[in-house]
Amino acid sequence: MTEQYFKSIKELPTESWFVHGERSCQGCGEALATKIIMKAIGPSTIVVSATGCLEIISSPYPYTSWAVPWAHFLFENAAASASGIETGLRVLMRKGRLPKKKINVTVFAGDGGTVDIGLQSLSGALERGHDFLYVCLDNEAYMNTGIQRSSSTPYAAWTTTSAVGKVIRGKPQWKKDIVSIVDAHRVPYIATACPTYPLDLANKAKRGVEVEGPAYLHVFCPCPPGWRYPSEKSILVGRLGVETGIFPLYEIEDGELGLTVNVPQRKHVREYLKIQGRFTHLNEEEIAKIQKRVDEESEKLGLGPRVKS
Amino acid sequence: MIEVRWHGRGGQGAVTAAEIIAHAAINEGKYAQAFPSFGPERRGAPVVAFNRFDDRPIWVRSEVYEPNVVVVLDSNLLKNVNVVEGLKPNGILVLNTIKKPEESKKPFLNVSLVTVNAKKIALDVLGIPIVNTAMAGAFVKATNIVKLDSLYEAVKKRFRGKAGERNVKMIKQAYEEAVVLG
Amino acid sequence: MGEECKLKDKPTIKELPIASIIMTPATSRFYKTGDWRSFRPEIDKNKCIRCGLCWVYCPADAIIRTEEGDYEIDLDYCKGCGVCPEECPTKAITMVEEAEV
Amino acid sequence: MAKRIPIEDSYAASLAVKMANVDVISAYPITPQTHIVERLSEYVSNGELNAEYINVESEHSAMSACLGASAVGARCFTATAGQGLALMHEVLFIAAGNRLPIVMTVANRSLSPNISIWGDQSDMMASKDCGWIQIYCEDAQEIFDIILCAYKNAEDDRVLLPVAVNFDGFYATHVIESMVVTSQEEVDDFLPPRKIPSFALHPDHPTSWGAVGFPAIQTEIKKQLEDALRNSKSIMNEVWNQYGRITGRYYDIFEPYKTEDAEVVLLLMGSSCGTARIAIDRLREKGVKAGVLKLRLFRPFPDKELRSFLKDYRVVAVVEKDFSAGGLGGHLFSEVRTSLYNLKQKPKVLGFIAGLGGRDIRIDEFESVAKKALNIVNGKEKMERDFMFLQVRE
Repeated sequence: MTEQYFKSIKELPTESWFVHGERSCQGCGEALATKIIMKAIGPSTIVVSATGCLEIISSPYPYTSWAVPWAHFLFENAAASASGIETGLRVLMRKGRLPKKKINVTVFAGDGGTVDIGLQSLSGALERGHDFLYVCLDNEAYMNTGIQRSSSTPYAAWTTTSAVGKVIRGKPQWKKDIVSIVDAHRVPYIATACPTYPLDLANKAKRGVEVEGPAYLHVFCPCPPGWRYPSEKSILVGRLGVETGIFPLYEIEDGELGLTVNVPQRKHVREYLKIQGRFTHLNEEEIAKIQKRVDEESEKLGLGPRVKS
Repeated sequence: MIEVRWHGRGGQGAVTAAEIIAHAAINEGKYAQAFPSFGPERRGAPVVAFNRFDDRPIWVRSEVYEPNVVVVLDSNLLKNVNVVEGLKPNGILVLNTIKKPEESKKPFLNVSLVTVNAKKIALDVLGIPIVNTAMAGAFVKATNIVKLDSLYEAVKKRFRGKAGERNVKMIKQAYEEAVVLG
Repeated sequence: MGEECKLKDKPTIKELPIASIIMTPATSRFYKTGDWRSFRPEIDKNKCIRCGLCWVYCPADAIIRTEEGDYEIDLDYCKGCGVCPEECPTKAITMVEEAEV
Repeated sequence: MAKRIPIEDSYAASLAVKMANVDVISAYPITPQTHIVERLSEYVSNGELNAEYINVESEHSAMSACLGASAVGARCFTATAGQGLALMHEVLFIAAGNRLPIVMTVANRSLSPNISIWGDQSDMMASKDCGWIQIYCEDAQEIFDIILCAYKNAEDDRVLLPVAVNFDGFYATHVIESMVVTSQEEVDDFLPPRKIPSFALHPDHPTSWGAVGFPAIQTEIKKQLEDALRNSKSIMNEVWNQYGRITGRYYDIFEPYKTEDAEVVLLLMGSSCGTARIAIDRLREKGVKAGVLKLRLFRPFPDKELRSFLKDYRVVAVVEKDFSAGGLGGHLFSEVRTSLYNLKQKPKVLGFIAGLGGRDIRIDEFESVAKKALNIVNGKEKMERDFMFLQVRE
């Protein structure tokens, strides 16, 4: 069970370190997740952003939405840059050139910057064991460039580069299981989270910076324009993702997996799929295929049975 | 300027021998270069290494095409490699061979030949047939480019402790046993 | 708001800081996203149970928690996404169309 | 005269980096630079150097880790060559644009295909526009001295730019020769620990790096970098002079050899300069008045200095180990010729491409280039274009 650093949402600080005036779309799940994570980990933090939506919306010169030191260098090198920051701070503190202080080195990257172009850099940093928190804000496509398919895009989803046509209907492949890839590095802390469950998210982020060594936080970030649903439904979409078992919330600490949000009775995936424009083309067969896969995965994780629909 | 080419096989230590002698020369206040043939040669493959020695700074950095001295660590190389290619008239060839000096002279009438049974020395002293430092001793006998003591110092710096002592012995023995035929 | 005046989106080369580093934190607070909005949320104080969900769920960080524990919409930044009325457990928030100027 | 020690060129680089007391080394192995970082790894493991060595998984990450470490104020080092530099390409721009005083050695190596571990200068030339200060060295002494000066220059408040210290792979990495070592006291005095800039990434003073460069500011951003690079030249001279006063070894943007009365000047960079000087000696023995101009600084390009030095000569033959595919010969040739173009009185500039992929350039080949250049300017010989490839088997 997650360490309860915050027992209710009211224990989260009023102050923000990812502040308003940022230019995300209305109802942006990514901006929301970032706001909550920053409240949880606080001001003694240095953030590295990979190229992506969050980076663009938070830094149109001369405006920055970061109340903590923040750097964007490139798309695929956020984990490597963070490795340098963490190492640099460590050696400067050891040599007495910087006062000793706990500084949370934290990466924010999208799914493209993590599971595709940034995977090598991430793997290297995890293997080397740097003390940092890597947050993947997964909105399941390249939203910054206009909704192109990434390897984190789910099966059958429409994107602008996994078009729905007569021959091919959306993305033919399943979503890449990045959490298992990260887990293969045997890092001390891994968690999945979703801003619909803010307390769970905040506690996991805090845990991520508290553990020594690399921590990985995979955050499910609904995206109104990319997933094609109205902006007010962002929280609901996240909730349905969790309640259907599409995106289970758990953590793996020192190799031990534990569910953090239990789903005693899973909803049918249709509940989740039907409210998103990116899935409206799905036929019964495709829905059944998704349901079958979710059932298998859920069983492995110990989620509850699916309600009959 | 004296230019030297070393012939050996990957793993025999030709490059190390060239390096040790360069170290000795520099520590005596001379100018010297040592460099390998540049490439990814693997263990066993024929390799070459080079030296240059001078009393003034050495500017040239191209390979050695017309050596004054050629050193051959493995006489089996003679079968396939023209080791005396480019060797200057009256140049010196230092050869590791089990043959008697006179027997080796025949194909090399136009050069000064120096021979030594370095393999035997290596087996005696080290117990393994690594001949490079012995050949460095023979090289010094043939050329007098550095003092033996400088070479001892350089080799002791390269191989610490007992290994250093044994290699000093190798050099000494090779220096004494090498035959200068002229 | 003296600080605001210093922020230039078209600095001269001399005004541009080294490596175009933004030397002041959180300057986006000077960029008001409130004018993105077509609908504005209004909180009915009588229905509000002060649960804080609107505050935590606001993606624009545009809901203020007052010292008294009340919640107020910060119209300077509210983008009008409609998440807060959707998630309010007592339906204390409604979206009202912005009047034409 | 200070005592010279025997040292491999690569280890001269490692020693300078160690004596510069770097904080972070981040590197990926690639021939022919590997000896440099192997030795540094030993220094760190033995506790001789109080630094962190980050074993990254690629050169892209090597430079990226340097970005992060340098942005918090650490003194950083990396080394690469050939494909490694090509893989770093986009990151190089970030280091320069973010004004991070990283020092990198480049053991210049040919670019694939075909795979070639051997030396030429096409790697750095393919990244010449990345905003880095770029210096080319000839031998161990120069590598050692220039690296120490590079940190001093890079970290100067008026500069804050990364420096690439180039030297030819193998020809200036795998050669054992001799050099004088500056004492650690002298180095410490000359190069104190890096001053952490006020805008470094630290929670005590939050700054935001790498904001979006809208069309309204990108021009100013780029021009600011260009100005900084241009200004670095005078500071570099200051640094070199200061180092010269300490060690007696003075460096300059270029180094002429027997050029006073020369009818032909060979202009080149890197390890072949010495070979060219020997060629000049031989030519002069034969009555040919030739000289060499060794260029040390390639970026910022010393166009003014070259104009004033070269304007009265008859012919300049640029010999270089790189070329711009489909372009106007070698990069150096192109820039030298462009620098002189608007002068009324100017030498003829000819380009010769040689030494690609580690092919040796012999003394007699430099002699031939000088003679050919003279023949051309004297109308005795013709070249199809103003530049040509040497050493091609037709």
